[in-house]
Amino acid sequence: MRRRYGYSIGLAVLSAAVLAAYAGAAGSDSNPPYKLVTLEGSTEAMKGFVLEGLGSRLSADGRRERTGSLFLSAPFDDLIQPDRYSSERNQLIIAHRSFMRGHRQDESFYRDGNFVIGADMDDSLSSVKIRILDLAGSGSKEFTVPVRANAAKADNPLYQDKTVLDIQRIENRIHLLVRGQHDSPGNGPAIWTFTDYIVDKESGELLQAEEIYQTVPDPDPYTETSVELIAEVRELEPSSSVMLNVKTIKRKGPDAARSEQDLVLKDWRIIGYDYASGDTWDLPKAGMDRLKQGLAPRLHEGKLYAFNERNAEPLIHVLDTRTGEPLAEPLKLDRSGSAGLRSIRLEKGLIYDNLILNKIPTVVVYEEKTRKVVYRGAVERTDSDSQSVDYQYFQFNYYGE
Amino acid sequence: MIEVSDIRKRYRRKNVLNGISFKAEKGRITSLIGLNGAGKSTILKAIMGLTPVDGGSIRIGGQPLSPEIYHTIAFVPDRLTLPGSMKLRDGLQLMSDFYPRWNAEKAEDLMSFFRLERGERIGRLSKGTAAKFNLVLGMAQDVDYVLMDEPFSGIDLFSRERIAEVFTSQLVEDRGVLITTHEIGDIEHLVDRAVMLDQGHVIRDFDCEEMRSDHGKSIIDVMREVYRT
Amino acid sequence: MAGEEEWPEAAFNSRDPVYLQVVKQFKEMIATGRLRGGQTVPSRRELASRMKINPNTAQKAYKEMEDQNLIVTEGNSPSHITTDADVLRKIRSELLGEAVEAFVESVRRLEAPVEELVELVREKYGRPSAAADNNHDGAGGGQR
Amino acid sequence: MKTYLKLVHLEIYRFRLVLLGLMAMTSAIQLIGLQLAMRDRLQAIRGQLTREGLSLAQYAERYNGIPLGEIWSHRESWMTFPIVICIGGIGLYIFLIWYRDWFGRSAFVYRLLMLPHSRFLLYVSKFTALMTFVFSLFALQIGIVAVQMTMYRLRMPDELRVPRTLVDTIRGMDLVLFIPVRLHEFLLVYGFGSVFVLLLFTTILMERSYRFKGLLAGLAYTAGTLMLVAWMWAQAERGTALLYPSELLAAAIALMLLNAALSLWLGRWLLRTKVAA
Repeated sequence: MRRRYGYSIGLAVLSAAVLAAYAGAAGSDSNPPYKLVTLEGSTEAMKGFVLEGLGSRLSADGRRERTGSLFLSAPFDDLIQPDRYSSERNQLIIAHRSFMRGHRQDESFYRDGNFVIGADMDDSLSSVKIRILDLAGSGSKEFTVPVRANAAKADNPLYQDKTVLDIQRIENRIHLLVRGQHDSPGNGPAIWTFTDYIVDKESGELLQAEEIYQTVPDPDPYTETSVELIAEVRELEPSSSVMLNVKTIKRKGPDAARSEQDLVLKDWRIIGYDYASGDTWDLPKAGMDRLKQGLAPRLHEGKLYAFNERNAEPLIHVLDTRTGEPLAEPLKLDRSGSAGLRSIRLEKGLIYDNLILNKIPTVVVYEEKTRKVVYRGAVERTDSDSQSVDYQYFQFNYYGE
Repeated sequence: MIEVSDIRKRYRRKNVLNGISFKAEKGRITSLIGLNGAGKSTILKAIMGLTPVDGGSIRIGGQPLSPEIYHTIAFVPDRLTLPGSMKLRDGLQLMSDFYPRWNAEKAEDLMSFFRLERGERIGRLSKGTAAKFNLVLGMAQDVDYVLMDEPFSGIDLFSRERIAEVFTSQLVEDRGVLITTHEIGDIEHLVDRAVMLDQGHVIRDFDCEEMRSDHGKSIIDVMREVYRT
Repeated sequence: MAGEEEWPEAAFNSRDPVYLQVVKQFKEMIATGRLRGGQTVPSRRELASRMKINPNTAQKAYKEMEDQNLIVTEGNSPSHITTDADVLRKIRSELLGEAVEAFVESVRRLEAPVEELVELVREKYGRPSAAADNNHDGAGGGQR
Repeated sequence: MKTYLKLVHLEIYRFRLVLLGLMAMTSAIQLIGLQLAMRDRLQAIRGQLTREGLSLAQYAERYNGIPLGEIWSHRESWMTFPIVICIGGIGLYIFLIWYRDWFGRSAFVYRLLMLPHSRFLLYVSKFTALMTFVFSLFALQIGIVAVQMTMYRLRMPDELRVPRTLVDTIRGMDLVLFIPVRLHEFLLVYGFGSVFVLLLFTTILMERSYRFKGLLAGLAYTAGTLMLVAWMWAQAERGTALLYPSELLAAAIALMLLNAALSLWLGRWLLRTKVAA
């Protein structure tokens, strides 16, 4: 019997053995050979944050997971992959699963102690659907608010794009910051319009549409105005105001590349807008001068933070959004081993600095007021055979509990 | 016994069998006689479950067709049913692997009776040798019934005689044998019962010895009467 | 017991019931003395394979012979030819009668006078015919 | 149970030469491929050393070593080409494992359909045999990578050598598409794959029972299932469906289990009542 069935038994047993060995190897490989080691302070501040790099996802509490090599099973994760913009929503997905069902990718969300509000521009770009979840437990409401084309341009519906950039709630009023973009006649550069649609939270009725700012197309074809929104860095958090970073840039020549050297900054304004009062203001010259040294302005908890992430030793300035005057001493961060690969995050009273410190990917967390380091952690290799971490940049993002 | 009652079968818009009924008792040799295309093979294949029937029923030993029932029945089809690449030795091995009632001694006797070479490849057997090997596969099972489809067609004279001898040996004793043929010559005096088919109908079903004693007619005589017109 | 070679490979005609032809063969062997009274006869299965007939036919032949008291089966010991002299004698005369009757039938149509027939028979019968010789040798050689 | 195993052996035994052929071809091409890739890379580096007057150590310092996974560069097709051939071969044999019984010189299907055992064993044993071929090739591939790692260890100069585990090596190559290194990727790929084999098996039996109409119905159903799963995958990818991605996955798995059960049940019924020799 043995000899005759030898062929099949041999094939099956051999294959099974190799597969078992491979399964063992792959099993022990499921933990990446890296971990985030706490060097100083407590991991409390690092809850929900992850460092991702070299195919691994590390958390301060020691959890480590492989990422990558997923193809067919890649999309089947309820949480949004950690990124700088929308992975905050993972908290909403975890906390309010049914409210978020089917709305993970809505354009904007807002959350405060009492309500979670989501808004999404309708495909026809003519209305915004607002959804309000009352955390006091009385269920959720839904309104549809008409978003009319810009009055002046209503007659020629050239290509239009509208997006809800920010949602704020002030008592019973919901503010929707909507950016409209449509081509100017005679195909000059596009015209950007920022409008605050004010909706009554109870009735869902559109009370007012306040136009905050609109770009004026420049006759010179090589001059463009770019407007970037400076909103509260933490997408969900309330913020009483929002700012616009308006730059008018002239390109040197027709075929000039878009890289920086070929662009000349003709005019640079930072416009603030206060949701409650509706008034707008320009950041005074003093504030602008402080920003001149290539700092990127960020809005956080009503204060303007300015720093340059690509600087080896960035200085974080905290300025008043109206006067541009410094509100506190600038915070000097450690010198990074490799300039340019760094990400700074502003959280409730904390500043997260993800940098390459002495060749090692490191996260340092400062308490803003006291400037004290509340946490310092670095990535370490747990297996000398695996790839070294020196100068390896790890992405630092929020992922959710 | 094998009981075929009113089986029907249409195949490509032709009524191959329309209402065939007959019995093949255990311990007797029954022959299905009919000209080519009379549906003889189809009946055997239906009994063996190889082709489903459109109507009627088949019972073996009172039981409906089921995998277990095929322990008690062997089929010697009119073609070889093992891959040509196999050697005879492998063929015997396969039979003993899958047929619980495979009788290895009987197989040995039959192999020597038919003087077959175990090392030969099935694909290279002559028609006569292949038919003999087919018989070995069928007859070396301790079963109650043996179905044979045209065991003599296209076989040389000497092989025919050898094959006919099998019917007289104890291999056939108290087993039900159902054999189809369209030339009855070789086994005229071996057959107990004859069932004659034409155009998918049973037109004659008689005990051969009674036919001889009552009417003095041989099976061939009856065939001449029936198929002449 | 009749040796292996006594059982000729019968050439059966296909119109008379095979089992009756087997019985007739037995009678001929008894009549010719090749089978003696009391001699045991082969089992049903052996007879079938030697005479190349279907076991059922052999079974039927033995049943017929029992009915005609040609063979006797006591308990489950093998059957044997009867020792009843009358039965044996009757077989001989029966066979001779049948043969002569068939002969008479076939020559009747020729309307030959009886004396001529008797003369012819004496002549033929006195000298063993070539066929008979063949049959004798054949029988010996025929059996394997 | 013994009959089932013997049937599996029979099916494996009948395919053994083709399987050995595929294995030999894969091993030869992949091992030679690595040999060539290493030779080219080392030649290129040596050329660079002489041009820039660097020592190997200096080169290693500046460009650090080259792990096995990255040696392939443009030659990686030497790895994937044999795999595609094997997939094609096994894919074809999904049909041949059935049709060879019907259309071979001998009507082996008579013998199989007449076996005094439930015919469902034919279905299951052919499926098991086919899966054995798939996983034996899978195992062979892992064996080859192991051999390649030793070749790499022997051939690459110490300065350039970057030690990597087997799983890491596979992860770094296109091979990871075929040899998953993550458990649920493996389960999904090979799980869904085997359900499609079942669907195709039943399609074949549909053809055997209802001729062209059956084939059409079977293929339509299989294609429909494929599109449905692809749609679910796309919905999960977009992430805006009413069902969460994990729920879509659960639905897809449920669908596949249902399809497996349906295929097995229908296949069994067809074999029992409809399939003819």
